[in-house]
Amino acid sequence: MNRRRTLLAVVEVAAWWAALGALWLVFVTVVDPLELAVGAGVAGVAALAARGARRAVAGW
Amino acid sequence: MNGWILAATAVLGAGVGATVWGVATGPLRRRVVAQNLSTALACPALLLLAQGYDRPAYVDLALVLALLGPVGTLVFARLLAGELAGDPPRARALTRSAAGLGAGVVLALCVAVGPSRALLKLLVVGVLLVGGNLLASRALSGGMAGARRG
Amino acid sequence: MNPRTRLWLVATGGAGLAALLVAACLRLPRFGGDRHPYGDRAVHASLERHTANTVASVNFDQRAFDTLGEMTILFAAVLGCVVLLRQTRDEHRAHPEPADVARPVRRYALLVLPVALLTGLYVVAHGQLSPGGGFQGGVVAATALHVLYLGADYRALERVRPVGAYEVGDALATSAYLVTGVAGLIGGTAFLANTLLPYGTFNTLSSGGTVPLLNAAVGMEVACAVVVLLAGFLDQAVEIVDEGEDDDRAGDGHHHEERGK
Amino acid sequence: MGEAVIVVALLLVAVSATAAVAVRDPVRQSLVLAVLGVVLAVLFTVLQAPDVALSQLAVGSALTPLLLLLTVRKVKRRGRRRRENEP
Repeated sequence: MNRRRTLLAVVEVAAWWAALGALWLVFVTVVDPLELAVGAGVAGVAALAARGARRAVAGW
Repeated sequence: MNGWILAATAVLGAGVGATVWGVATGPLRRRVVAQNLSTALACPALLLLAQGYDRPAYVDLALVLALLGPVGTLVFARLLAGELAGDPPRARALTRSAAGLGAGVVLALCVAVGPSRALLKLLVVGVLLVGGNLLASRALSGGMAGARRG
Repeated sequence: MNPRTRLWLVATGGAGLAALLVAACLRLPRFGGDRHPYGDRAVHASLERHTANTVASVNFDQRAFDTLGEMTILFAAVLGCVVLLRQTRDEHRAHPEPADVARPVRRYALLVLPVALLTGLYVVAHGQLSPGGGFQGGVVAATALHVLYLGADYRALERVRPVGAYEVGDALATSAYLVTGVAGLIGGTAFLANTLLPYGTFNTLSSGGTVPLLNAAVGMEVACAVVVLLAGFLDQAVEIVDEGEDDDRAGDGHHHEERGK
Repeated sequence: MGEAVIVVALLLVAVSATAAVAVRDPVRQSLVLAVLGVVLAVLFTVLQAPDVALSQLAVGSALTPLLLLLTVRKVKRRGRRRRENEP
């Protein structure tokens, strides 16, 4: 059971990460490797925050 | 004579000017709606100015306003839920027209900008703006009923 | 010193100030003129160090010491608020009640939180390229977190926002700014001098030498400071209740913790 | 055409700043301050100062109203107790 829940968690964070990464690419004007790296990191942080927020509202 | 700046002047003078008058006078429920409309109209004005001055960097300002404007209205809806419960604000037509104006401005700018990443950015700002303001007016008119003391 | 003489004192003082102001304004260059001695030098120094946004160059490179002062002012202000807004002995905490907010508003809050956080960090990261920077981005990121309180209730926000971590983050970011400054000193030039790192290619994320680092430090500091500040205000307004205070929540059997802050 | 938009922005700031001073009730004043913040941001943008405009937008649109209204709520609750204790 626990494995399934972590799988769901990973899928959720990955989905948020992809969407927010795409949003970062839209925001950015010039795209170079460093920009992509920073964007990936920031999208990761925001994805984790999104999941944390959903779970906080849903009440664990 | 730059048409975009002229349009921005019109939106600012007529639209935002009316919201300033609306927020300074009248009952609380009309002031809260006027505050919501002020961000709903200032954001397209900023977009028009960004196009008029030919500075794509100014779109970031409109982006932050499109994000935080409705959040500011949510603050008022949440913390004034008590006072507003008596006569909830009903401004469906005004909010719809402001949202329509915002959408129209964004579409016009998209046509002017042409297919590129900047177009996507404008669309993102447009979606955030229209969605945010419609939702904020929904929150004002009763979305926060259960949040009187929390 | 009856009110009349006080009024006269204010009037004469004000008239003198007004006269000086008018005299100064008359000798200002015409509005929109093209003679800007300071502006030209600032832009020249900014472009020389490959910083596209001159305001960021002035903030974090040419006058980085002033920004150190501004940052510590914010740090001290939030410190003062935390001390003043603490829970005193005769107050107790009533647990915040769950507030049921309309479903679309809650979904909107859960959507806006990550997007606003991403926008805030985007504004911080591109501080030296486009309008924005540490201060602005930090405030947007901090406000993004509090959308949870607006979209749901204070319990949800408290679960996501451990205040202790943000207080540590605030202190860490301030010291990171100082360490970057001292690194300039150790590097043989001057405190907060922008001679440590290569200036990189113009208009890219790594341009501007230490400007992006100082930008990020200020961004983190402002974000953490605003979260701690709002935590103090929210605690006082939503949770902390005086002994005799008429609190309709206190009556309905809420479990109160008798612990000092 | 650049001057017309500057004049309109200046007028808007003047009117909303005066309104902010004229309104006495803190709740209504926080509403007017929120609109004043937006109009100030527009003025800074028109005068080609986008960084200052972004600062004004970030702080004035959601943070300042939140701080003001939380304070009003705390003061109002404390006021309610004082009225009960000394009728």
